Amino acid sequence: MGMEQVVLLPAIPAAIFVVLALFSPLLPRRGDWLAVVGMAVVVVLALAVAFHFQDFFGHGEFDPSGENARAFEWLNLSNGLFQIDLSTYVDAITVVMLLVVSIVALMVMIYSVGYMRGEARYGWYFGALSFFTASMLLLVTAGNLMVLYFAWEAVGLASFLLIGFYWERRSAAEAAKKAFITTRIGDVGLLIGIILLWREAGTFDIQQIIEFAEGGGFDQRYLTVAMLFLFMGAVGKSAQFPLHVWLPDAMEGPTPVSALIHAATMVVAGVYLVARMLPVFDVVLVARDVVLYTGLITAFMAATMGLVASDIKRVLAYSTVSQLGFMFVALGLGSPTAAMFHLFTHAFFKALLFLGSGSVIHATHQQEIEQLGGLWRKQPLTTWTFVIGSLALAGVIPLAGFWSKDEILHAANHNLPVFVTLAVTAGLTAIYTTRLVLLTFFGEPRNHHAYEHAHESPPIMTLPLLVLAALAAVAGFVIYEGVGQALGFAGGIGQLIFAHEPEVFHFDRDLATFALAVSLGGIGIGLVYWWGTAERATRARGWAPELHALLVNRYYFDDLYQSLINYVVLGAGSVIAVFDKRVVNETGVDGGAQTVGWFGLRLKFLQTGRIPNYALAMAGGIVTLSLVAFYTS
Amino acid sequence: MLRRLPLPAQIDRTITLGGLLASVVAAPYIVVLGVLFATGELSAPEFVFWLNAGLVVGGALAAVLLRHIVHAALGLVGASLGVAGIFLLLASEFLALVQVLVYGGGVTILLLFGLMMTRATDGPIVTDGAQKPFAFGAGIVLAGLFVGAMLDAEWDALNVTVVGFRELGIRLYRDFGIPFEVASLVLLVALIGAITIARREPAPGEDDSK
Amino acid sequence: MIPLENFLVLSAILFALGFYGVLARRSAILILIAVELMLAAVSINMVAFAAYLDPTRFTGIIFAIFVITVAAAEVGLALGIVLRLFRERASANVDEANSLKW
Amino acid sequence: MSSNDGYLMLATFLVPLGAAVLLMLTPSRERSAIIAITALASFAMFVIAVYLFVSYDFNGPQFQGVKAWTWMENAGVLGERGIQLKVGMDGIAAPMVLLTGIVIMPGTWVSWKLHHRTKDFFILLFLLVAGVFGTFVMLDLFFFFLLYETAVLPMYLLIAVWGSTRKEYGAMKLMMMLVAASILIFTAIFAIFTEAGLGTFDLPTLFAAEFDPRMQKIFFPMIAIGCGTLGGMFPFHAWSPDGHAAAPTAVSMLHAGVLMKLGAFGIIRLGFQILPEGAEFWAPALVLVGITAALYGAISALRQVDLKLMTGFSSVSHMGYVFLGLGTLNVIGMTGAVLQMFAHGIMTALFFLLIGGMYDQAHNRDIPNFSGMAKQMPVWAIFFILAGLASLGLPGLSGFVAELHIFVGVFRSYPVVGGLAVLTAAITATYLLRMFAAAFFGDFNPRWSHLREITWAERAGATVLAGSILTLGLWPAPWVDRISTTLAQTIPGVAL
Repeated sequence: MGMEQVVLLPAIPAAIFVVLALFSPLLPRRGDWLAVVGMAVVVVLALAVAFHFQDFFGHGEFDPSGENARAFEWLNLSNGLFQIDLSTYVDAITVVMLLVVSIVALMVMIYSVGYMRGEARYGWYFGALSFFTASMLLLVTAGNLMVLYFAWEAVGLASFLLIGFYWERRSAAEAAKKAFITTRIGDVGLLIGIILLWREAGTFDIQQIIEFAEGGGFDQRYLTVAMLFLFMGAVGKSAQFPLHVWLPDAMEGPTPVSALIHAATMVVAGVYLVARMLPVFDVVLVARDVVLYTGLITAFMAATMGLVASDIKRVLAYSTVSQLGFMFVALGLGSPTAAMFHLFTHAFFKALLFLGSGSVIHATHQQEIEQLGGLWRKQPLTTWTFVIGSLALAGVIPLAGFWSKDEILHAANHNLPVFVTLAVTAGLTAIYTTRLVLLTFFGEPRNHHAYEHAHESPPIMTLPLLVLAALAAVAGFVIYEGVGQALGFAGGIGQLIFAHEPEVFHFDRDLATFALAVSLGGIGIGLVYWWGTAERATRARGWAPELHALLVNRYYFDDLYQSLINYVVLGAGSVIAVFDKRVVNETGVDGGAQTVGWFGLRLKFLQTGRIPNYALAMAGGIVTLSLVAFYTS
Repeated sequence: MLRRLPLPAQIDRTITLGGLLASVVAAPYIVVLGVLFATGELSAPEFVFWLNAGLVVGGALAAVLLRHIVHAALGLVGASLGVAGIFLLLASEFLALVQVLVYGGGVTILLLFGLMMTRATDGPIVTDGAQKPFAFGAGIVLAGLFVGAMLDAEWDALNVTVVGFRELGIRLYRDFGIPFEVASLVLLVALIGAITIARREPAPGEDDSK
Repeated sequence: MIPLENFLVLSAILFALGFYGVLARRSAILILIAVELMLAAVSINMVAFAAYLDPTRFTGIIFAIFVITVAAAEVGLALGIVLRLFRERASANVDEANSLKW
Repeated sequence: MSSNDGYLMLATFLVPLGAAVLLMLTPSRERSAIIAITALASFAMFVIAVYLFVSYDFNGPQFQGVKAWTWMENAGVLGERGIQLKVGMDGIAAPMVLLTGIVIMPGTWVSWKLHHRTKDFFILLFLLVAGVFGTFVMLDLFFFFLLYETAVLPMYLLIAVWGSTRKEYGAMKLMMMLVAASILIFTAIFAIFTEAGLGTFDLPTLFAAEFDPRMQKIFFPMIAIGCGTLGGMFPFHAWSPDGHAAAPTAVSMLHAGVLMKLGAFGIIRLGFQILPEGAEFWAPALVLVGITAALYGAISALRQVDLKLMTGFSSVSHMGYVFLGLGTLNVIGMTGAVLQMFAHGIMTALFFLLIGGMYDQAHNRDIPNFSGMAKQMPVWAIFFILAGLASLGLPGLSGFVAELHIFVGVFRSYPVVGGLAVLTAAITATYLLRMFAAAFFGDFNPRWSHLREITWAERAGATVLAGSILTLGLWPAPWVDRISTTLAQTIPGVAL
């Protein structure tokens, strides 16, 4: 498969979406097979793209122009003054994203066949999932910022539709609304950023903008502002501080959706965007620092919130936010290699964790971890795959998470405060992961009804778990040059994705030992506090109730935003609505009418209703006009 | 008020007043005109003009000033006859004829019918409204203005030539054929309209066609 | 020869008298009479102009004919209205008809 | 486009006029005949409008299909080509004609369920449409204004007789404000006619004429306010929410969808094309008014309870974008403004169609009274959400294409205002999503279990409009080409 046909990748699921949206009730099994088969084809094509890509990557310097650039003119106003091309662009970042998106999407779709069985709107679910996949594939293959924005909004819409899948539930409807509006605020920034870049560069083409920026075409301050606006979009989509509030609520959607959209793919769009535009960020280091510190704050804050969350999916959601923070830290440090690597491994183990939690919820209809426990006896497959995923998340050697987190720590090696914060956060990650696993699967069952009800999920759901567990176990090894060569690439991931020059993977023994120690220490703390009946943890809660309350209430961000909306936004709405009613309408318009009415009331004595009076008035007019005519002529 | 003269009973104030007016105002006027004509101060057309002008103005004054409606209507007849004379003087016999026929005949008769049907002679006769002083002022100013304007302007007047019936007919029926037809339509519509307006409204339930 | 001005002044005086009559009278019929006077004044004016200034085409005379025609129609119609008014109000005085105001 | 297409342009307003006459001759008890006539006429208008849009050749001359019939010339103040019935289209009129054709057909369909004086309703409706079409295709100032007023006046009766809620108030306010605004336009038109001194009302001639810059500066605001009132320009928008709320479905559709565009079209035709220097002078004011209206309408809409009032304020906000785009004075922003006129037209028509379809059954439009409506009326909800997404500027739908052009155009001239404009799009998303979440989702309120899905006529109409939304959103090039070439050709200084 050549690079020109890469547009087929989004086109296939898009076509499936149209078919499912219109005709799904008419198809056998509501057309779920269509979505799954289509996705499988996409996976095959993505692999073909990867191999083709490696072909001409092997021949030395990678050349984005020529065969790779593919454009179809969509809009052209005044001979190129304002031109938007539907162009695709494939490079190493794209290839990684293509593989991640298509593989995870396929796994999730297979899993959903079991998970969503018997749901109303079953066909619509697969249609929406296809729509999402299409948008996401378009997003990662876009060679043009406008096309990227197009896809960016489309994934937002898909996310809205899927979070609100159970729209009869008030909470789901509210969550969908919150997600859409919050990301939309970020998108405002993204659009402004894109337009600002266009304003100076005169093009939407990403590579041309990068060239323009590297050639010093932008004013430094101007570019800083533009890139910060652009980053706003990434903050919204990737649920970074301060726009992180929507992601935990987004767990109202069906669990496979959470796995695909809110863990593995859509939320990393922000990371992808910054990685794609990193050469421009490199021109203005202030903007890159903003990326770094945003990521750092988010990573730490989300990890602490994950410590106390009680909903199995919310814990995972905070973990996602936190891990995304890690990726932004890596980008802020100028290492797309580490960020994309972490994105790659994270996608697999986080999807695994979500699907595993889905399996639990499917079996017990319960997602409060306080109500679970002891499930390992009932759901062995789920438990052990979940444990693999958790260890990978905690960063235990040799699972995938270890390698990528190590890379990020390595990138932060020279910046002590950042390094320390990251290390602490990594420890926290291990702690809350352990807590989650222990409370859910081990110890004594706390809710016997749920426990009795539990059973292992059908094979169609466990199969994806196994595949993802395997990937979560081995995905980290691509970092080795040997593995890379075995797969047909010239080297490891460091030679594939890089900012300025290929990176060689440094396995720093001391650093790795330290990281491992942190992870194991975190797991140890977790075991100590939550093993068995988790008495110690209950007691620990009493030490600092204010802190606990702060964490449980998510640093009061939701309350803050809610009151902002209630008092500021809606307040402004009320003020203007009252202004419009009282001042513009009643004073300006009705007031005008009333003034006329008042004069009418005062002057109505002139209207005697007697014709002779009117005739006299007419006569007066005639006489006056005659006088005027006589004396002016 | 004049004391009632010892005259036959059927001769009432109308005749008394008319006779008085004729003897006090009209007679001296005619006498003066006659003397001027006889002495050659006035040519024949001028004599006729002044005679008619007197009739017109006198009639008009009577029409707008007299308090009794019948007197006013008679004033209108007089004025109309005067206007007809003026038309003759302006060499358009046809118009003079029409004026006499339509006004002296039709219009006045119609007005008198109207008078009879509204029984306007009954009761106290207060014919002038409250805005009479304003009306007087407006009339004076307008008259002054118009007369001033007429005298102010300079006309390159030609001689009067007689317009024969023949030429008038050709002009009226050939060049103004369509307006003529339209005018007839207007008359018809006015006729129907007058009937519709003036007819007694059928009481509810009464058959409309009767 | 009589100067044109004579006719014009006569017509102006006649018009002003009619004008006064229309404004000063109460009875609808008297107002009608005054209107007729004004129309006659206009006719004189037009015929005079036609005779003195336009002897070959004499459009003014034609117009005077139309004026007389329309005046006749108007009188008929107006009398209809007066009759109706009288029937409704038991009076032909225009200042007692004030239902234009309510 | 051949010059014979001028006959078709003539047909755009002769067809509805003819249909109106035909309807007058039809007895009102012949319902099926009335429906047949209206169906045929509206379909004919639709087909003609599509054909005219498609056949306009944007590489050709500016005015195409020009046909003129002299009405009055060389008389009094009129010189050669004094007043003509002259039709012709440029690239701005083409999308507007298409818009009218697209909106009138569903508008006719949904009005068939009216049972009160159906015939009279359609007569007035077609009169209105004839005025709208005529204004768009007319190349003579005199007839332009005549038809402009023809489009405005039937509105009073349509609202006052067939409306709902405070209909007399709404109709009266609308009428008074629009007529007052017309006085300004009227004055300006005579100023233009006199100042040109050519004794002609011919628009192409007047486009080419030179006007004194001071005169332009005085009369441009008159046109901007006069036409802007019809276009819902802040602060002369007060008639619009109340008028829309009171009007019957089809009238709301036509009014918000097409008639408001007539105002903006008037500003382009009379303001920008005849008085370019005045426009240049006042453009910053237009930008200010536009952004104020956009924000103001959006923020007011946040607090509206009545669905139609919310849509009405949303219209104020979206029309603000139009004025914003016009004020940029560059080809991108102005193209965006015209695109927005089209996009907002179909989108808002869809909104009103759907609200009407629901209101006819529920007799209630207050958002808090509804909950979980997507359960009872899923098709309705899907169309509604589609319209909402178009309204909040989701890529792939019509609103985005238009808004993008406007944003880009504004950013070229006024970056800060551009930022505010983009922010407005987020506010729009907020009020629409709050409405969706409150009314469509959540538990179903059993009070509404008697409601039925919208009728097939409404579904068909909604499909036509939704199809237009998608077409413009996915393939805007035909619109952009026509509009931008014309703008670059006619308005001096706008080319870049």
